[in-house]
Amino acid sequence: MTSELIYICAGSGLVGLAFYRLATCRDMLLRVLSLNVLAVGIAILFLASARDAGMTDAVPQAFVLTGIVVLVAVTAALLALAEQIDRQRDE
Amino acid sequence: MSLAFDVLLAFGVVFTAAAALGTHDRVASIAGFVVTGLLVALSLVRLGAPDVALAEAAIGAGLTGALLLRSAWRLKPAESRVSPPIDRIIVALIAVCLSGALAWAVYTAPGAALYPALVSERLAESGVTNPVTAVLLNFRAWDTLLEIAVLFVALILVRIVAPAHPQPVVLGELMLPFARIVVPMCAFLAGHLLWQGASVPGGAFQAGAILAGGSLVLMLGGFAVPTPRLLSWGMMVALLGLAVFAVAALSTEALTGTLLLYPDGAAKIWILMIEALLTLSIAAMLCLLFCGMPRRPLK
Amino acid sequence: MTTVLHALGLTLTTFGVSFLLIAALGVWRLPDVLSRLHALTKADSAGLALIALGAACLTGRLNTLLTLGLCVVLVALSGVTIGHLIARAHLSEGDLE
Amino acid sequence: MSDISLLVLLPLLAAVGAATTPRTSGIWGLTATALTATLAVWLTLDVFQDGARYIAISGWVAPLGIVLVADGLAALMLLMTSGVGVIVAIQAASWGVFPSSCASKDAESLRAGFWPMWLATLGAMNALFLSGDLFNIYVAFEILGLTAVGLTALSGTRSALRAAFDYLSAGLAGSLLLLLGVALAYGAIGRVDLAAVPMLADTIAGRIALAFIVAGLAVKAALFPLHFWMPEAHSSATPVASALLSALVVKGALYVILRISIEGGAGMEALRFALAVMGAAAMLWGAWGALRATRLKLLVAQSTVAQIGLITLAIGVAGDNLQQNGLWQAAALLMLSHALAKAAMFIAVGRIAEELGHDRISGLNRKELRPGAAEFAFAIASVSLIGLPPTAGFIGKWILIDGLIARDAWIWVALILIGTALSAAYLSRVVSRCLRGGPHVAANAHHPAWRIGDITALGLATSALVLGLASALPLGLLEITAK
Repeated sequence: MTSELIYICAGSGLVGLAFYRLATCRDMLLRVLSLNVLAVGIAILFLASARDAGMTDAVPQAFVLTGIVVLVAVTAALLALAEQIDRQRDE
Repeated sequence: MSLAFDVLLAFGVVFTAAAALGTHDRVASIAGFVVTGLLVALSLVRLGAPDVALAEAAIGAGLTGALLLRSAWRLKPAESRVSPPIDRIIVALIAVCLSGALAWAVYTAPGAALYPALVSERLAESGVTNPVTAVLLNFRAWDTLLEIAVLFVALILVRIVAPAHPQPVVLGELMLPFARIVVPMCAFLAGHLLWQGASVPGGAFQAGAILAGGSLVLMLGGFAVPTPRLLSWGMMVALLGLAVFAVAALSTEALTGTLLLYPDGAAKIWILMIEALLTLSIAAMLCLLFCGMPRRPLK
Repeated sequence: MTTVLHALGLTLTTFGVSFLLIAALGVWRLPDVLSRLHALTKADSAGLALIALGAACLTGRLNTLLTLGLCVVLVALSGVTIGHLIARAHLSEGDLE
Repeated sequence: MSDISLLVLLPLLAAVGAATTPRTSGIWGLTATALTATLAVWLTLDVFQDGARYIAISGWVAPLGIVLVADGLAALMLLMTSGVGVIVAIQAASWGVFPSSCASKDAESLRAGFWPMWLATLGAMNALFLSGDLFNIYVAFEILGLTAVGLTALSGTRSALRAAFDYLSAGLAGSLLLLLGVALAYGAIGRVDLAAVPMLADTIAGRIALAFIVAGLAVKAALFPLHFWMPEAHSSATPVASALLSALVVKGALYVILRISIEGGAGMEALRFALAVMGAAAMLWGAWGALRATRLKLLVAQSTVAQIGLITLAIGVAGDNLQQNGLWQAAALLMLSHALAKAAMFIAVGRIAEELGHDRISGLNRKELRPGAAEFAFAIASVSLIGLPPTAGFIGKWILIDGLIARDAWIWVALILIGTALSAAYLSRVVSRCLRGGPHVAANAHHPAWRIGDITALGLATSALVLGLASALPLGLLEITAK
């Protein structure tokens, strides 16, 4: 259980860091990046709580895998919006 | 020994993430993010989730990093407005409390998972032997179907919003030998991951991400000029994924009377066919999400 | 035989790690992009190759050796290309200024 | 092929079709929406006759598999979505997605983006209403979040894009909170299906998980104080998109909150109290914002904040399934009436803005004292939102206040009455001006020819009115619970 505790700490540390950055930063790119870090932290937490007697439950693994793919789609959409906002600022 | 490794790795993850989020240089923070992603992939292996680790390395670190770099290059540097120190201290305190509470909540959770017993009991009926693939394409295929719909919707959104014509940059003479070796290898690796996904870690998403990486090498290296024609073909392939998966779901219902219940004994064939098409479609979608689409509607 | 392989593996890995450390030191201390690149690409490829060889010795299986060899080739290939790209980007940036 | 699976897959397939052939996307959109509405009616009749229905997808039952549940509440929400959807789709197809005044050079291809987005919204909402699994709900919300942002960004103006970015990042943060809640729920009881919510509410760890889940949903539902992204997003989208966003999309999150609250049992009392307090605060805050708004669309968007507050208040005070029968049905009825009235209102506002060339409230007086059909629709929708008899809004509030008086909860009664008075105040700002004369028409304004647009707004508003008379039907449907 100790090694899970280590990763739980890392995961919640990532969540805290991302929360801090989201609350203090207005730059669009950095906000997208912080949201990604938040998602990674949650993924670690999810998988760390899925360990049981040395085996990792397959269902949360599938959940996290789904989460990663969904996140890249949303990130691409966010960045496309950010770029378009920037382009319109020029015109 | 392995405990020391875990501690170092966890510390590395948090440290690189802090470095990525702490700096104001965009490229540096993206580099930090990619390194964090790779370290996280390693810790996921340590947590016994190699399927997720593959996806995190290929998609979470690689593709997201590439997307962020592309945008960092296109976006103008933002005005750096620093919030007052009082606010920052308060937010930092809240963040620390949040982290602590979260760690406590997860650590003390009883964690009596019901799933492992159910999965191992029914794995034999699922048609594949890799439990993660069994969950993704059989036990919870509905989630995966909706996930493909998420990718589809993101693609449409990008098409509405950012009609950027991707312009290949001449990347120099070393790209050609690189592409000659790497692109076929990507194709081979994608096929391998797809096939082995039935029994050991791997599957459609990882294979699709690698295939997308290979095609991006071709596009960015200027070997496959993304003409509107090529892009609309890509769009067709991308859209095919959701269509085929939905039609397959409906035809399983027509054949067996239950949504996404594969016909008796043919589960493996169905899963592999769906996965093969999804791989192509995911690769096309990820590629198009990266390079954007012409706004002119498809002719 | 196994002890010899084991010792060899440990030595190679140690060497490899020290190469990587030197590369990191170079990236940290050297003044400009090109010299950092110089330190990084060489020490990095060499370090990785040594570690891979050491790891193959430690496991002592031919299968692993092949897989690790593939890894080394791929990393070396991308290292070369990326080093080239970074240097080019740096030079063209210099032209602009 | 059963109606339940087609309800989700048909709109998604049609979305692919509409994206592939932009020229015929309108046909795809109208046909698929109409077919989905037919399926929803079919399913509702079925539920009326035979009771709640289940589908175990892939033949695996919960907790490992995903079970789709069609009970009375889900059927009512499906009917609401496709009913409002059909009318708004007719509006979009006949009148165009954009008012002709803001035709930009890209309008044609933007218009082609509307139909895939709307069809995917429809599919995602149907998947959400039917879903019996928390993680599945998360995935459905991701589709819904992206399509809602797409609908916001359709107008292509800078403020709309900015609002869309804020919307998407807030929505992503909300989804991630939801995902964190699902992770904690998994840690607490080892399963994530909706049937396990009562178990969650019994343990401390489970309650923390539920708090995260509800917080994530509150972001998505634009519940005060997490509503910061919403007024801007809803007021800068095009009229048709605003109608869909405000009438339907926020209802997805409210529905899940309602469902969790009903299932949750006694263990959720603290969370429900927090919801009720937040709802009351939202009601007052939204009303204040609407009273101060200078633009008509912003007023309507702020009124959505207030109305969401009212619905959340109803969910919060309603209690669980066993404890207070009937009160949660008031929340469902209020959701239904708000969907109809708000869709009518946004379409009417779009119409008024096109006619006048602007949407400043101070300039609503017109030269000739002859309110058009759009103003009329706005007034009827206002009557329903305020909750005057005989509208569905009235019936919902009546059931709610009746139940609260029976429990001697006078504070909540007073808050609801204050909210009602405030909504009457801000809506009459608009309605009274429409009846006054004065030259305030902008130079580029034109009197639009009579179009189907008027019928749709009027039809939606009238159906909100008539629903009050026929409210026995939805209430009877809500009696059918899954057991």
